[in-house]
Amino acid sequence: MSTPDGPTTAPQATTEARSVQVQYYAQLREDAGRSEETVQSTAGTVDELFEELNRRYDFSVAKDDMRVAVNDSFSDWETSLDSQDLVVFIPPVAGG
Amino acid sequence: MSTPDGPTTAPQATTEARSVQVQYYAQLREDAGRSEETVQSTAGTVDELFEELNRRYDFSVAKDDMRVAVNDSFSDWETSLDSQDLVVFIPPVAGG
Amino acid sequence: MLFSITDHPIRTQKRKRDLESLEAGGYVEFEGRVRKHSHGREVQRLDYESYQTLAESEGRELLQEALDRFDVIDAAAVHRVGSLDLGEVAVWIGVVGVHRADAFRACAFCIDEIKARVPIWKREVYANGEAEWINGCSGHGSVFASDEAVAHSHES
Amino acid sequence: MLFSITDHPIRTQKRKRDLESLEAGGYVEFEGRVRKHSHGREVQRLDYESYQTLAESEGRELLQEALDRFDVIDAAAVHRVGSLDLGEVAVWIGVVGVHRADAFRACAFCIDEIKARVPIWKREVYANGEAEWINGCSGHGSVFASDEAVAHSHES
Repeated sequence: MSTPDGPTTAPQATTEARSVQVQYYAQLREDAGRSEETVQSTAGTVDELFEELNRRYDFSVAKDDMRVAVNDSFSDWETSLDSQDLVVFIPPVAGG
Repeated sequence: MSTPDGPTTAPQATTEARSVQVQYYAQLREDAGRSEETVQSTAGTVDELFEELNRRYDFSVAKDDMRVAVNDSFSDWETSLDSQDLVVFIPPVAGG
Repeated sequence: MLFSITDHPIRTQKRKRDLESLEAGGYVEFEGRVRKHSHGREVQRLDYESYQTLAESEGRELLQEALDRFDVIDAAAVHRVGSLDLGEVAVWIGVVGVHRADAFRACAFCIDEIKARVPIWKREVYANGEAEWINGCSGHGSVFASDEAVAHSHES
Repeated sequence: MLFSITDHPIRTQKRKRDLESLEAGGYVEFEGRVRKHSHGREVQRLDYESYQTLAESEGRELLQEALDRFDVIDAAAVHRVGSLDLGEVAVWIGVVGVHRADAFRACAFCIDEIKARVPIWKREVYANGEAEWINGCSGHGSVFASDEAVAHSHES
């Protein structure tokens, strides 16, 4: 399970990198230093994409406390990634 | 307990008649045909005053469903009447 | 903590502004309005009347009870009397609190209590020309049970 | 049944008028406002941001759930984003119903659900210059228990 070094050694990587959109909000935006980006990734699932980005940005919110949305709908961490997907990691909400 | 005829035969009448103010609201106002009046009564209690007026007007609301106020405060049916008291019989309320 | 009876349309925005507080995280408002149907009959208007002196003192007392019983900052209510058209506001209640749960509870408490004990009466005038005094509350009823669990009471 | 996110001050009076119905006997409103103190710290302002597309679809969904679950006529909500001063309205919710009990319940349900699941975030900026993102809800909480008794549900 532990592959601490480098984005190119991600587990279960497929041979082909996809281009996906990622948006960052609130604390994650501050952690990543940006509100959105296009990521070239070999991650097969949303979960793998998160781990890849977490290695890069060291997010200050734990994955267990977050939800994820794919293409503007709440989704599952095991959802497989398609090219051009929009992925948003959702830290605990605080409206109201 | 039954003295069906005439205000002059009210039970427990004292010898001296007092002058009290009575206000009527809602259904009781329609029953009495007036919104207030000064009543000369020998009734010793609010309850006796009600019975006296009920014989006169035949109110369409039962006493058990009503409350009574004396001098702008909710009161007891057994409250004794003083001269110049303001008495209001309060049918079931329906605000809101 | 203001309770009043008025024979003019209730200025709900002004009443609400009077309740503003920088400590308030939540505001809950209730309006009772004249609706077009009542127990299957078509209503044309409502006539309200009050025993004003007692209504106002009883109203102030129930607002004070709301402030004593719930963790809220302030509460106010106004009841209209006279002839009201469909859609008009018969009663307005506003409550501000630090947190929302008690503001909801206090507001529901106020309308329950107003209906149960404030000497105000209502006459429904129907579209067919008939009219009748509504035989309202002679006891207490409440929107919410008094012993229910309230979660998240420390958030607004 | 309108849910929207806005970066302008919420026009609560206009929103309320949009909800009027001659069948409505009760109107319940909730406003969440920026308060001066939060967990003992003095607040200078709040910054809200949302993931707008998902916030609006999730907001519409929870309003629909409120209409399905409670006997109410209509419900609407607006959430503000951007920088808010003390006393400003962050969220407004309005519900109209034939009777009051369900209108209260539906309104409380809406604010509970908004806080629990709509992707909106809040950053508190304190008087001392510090600021932090509020780690809000990751579960559900409710103002009222779902199984509590409701008396007088047939009066407005």
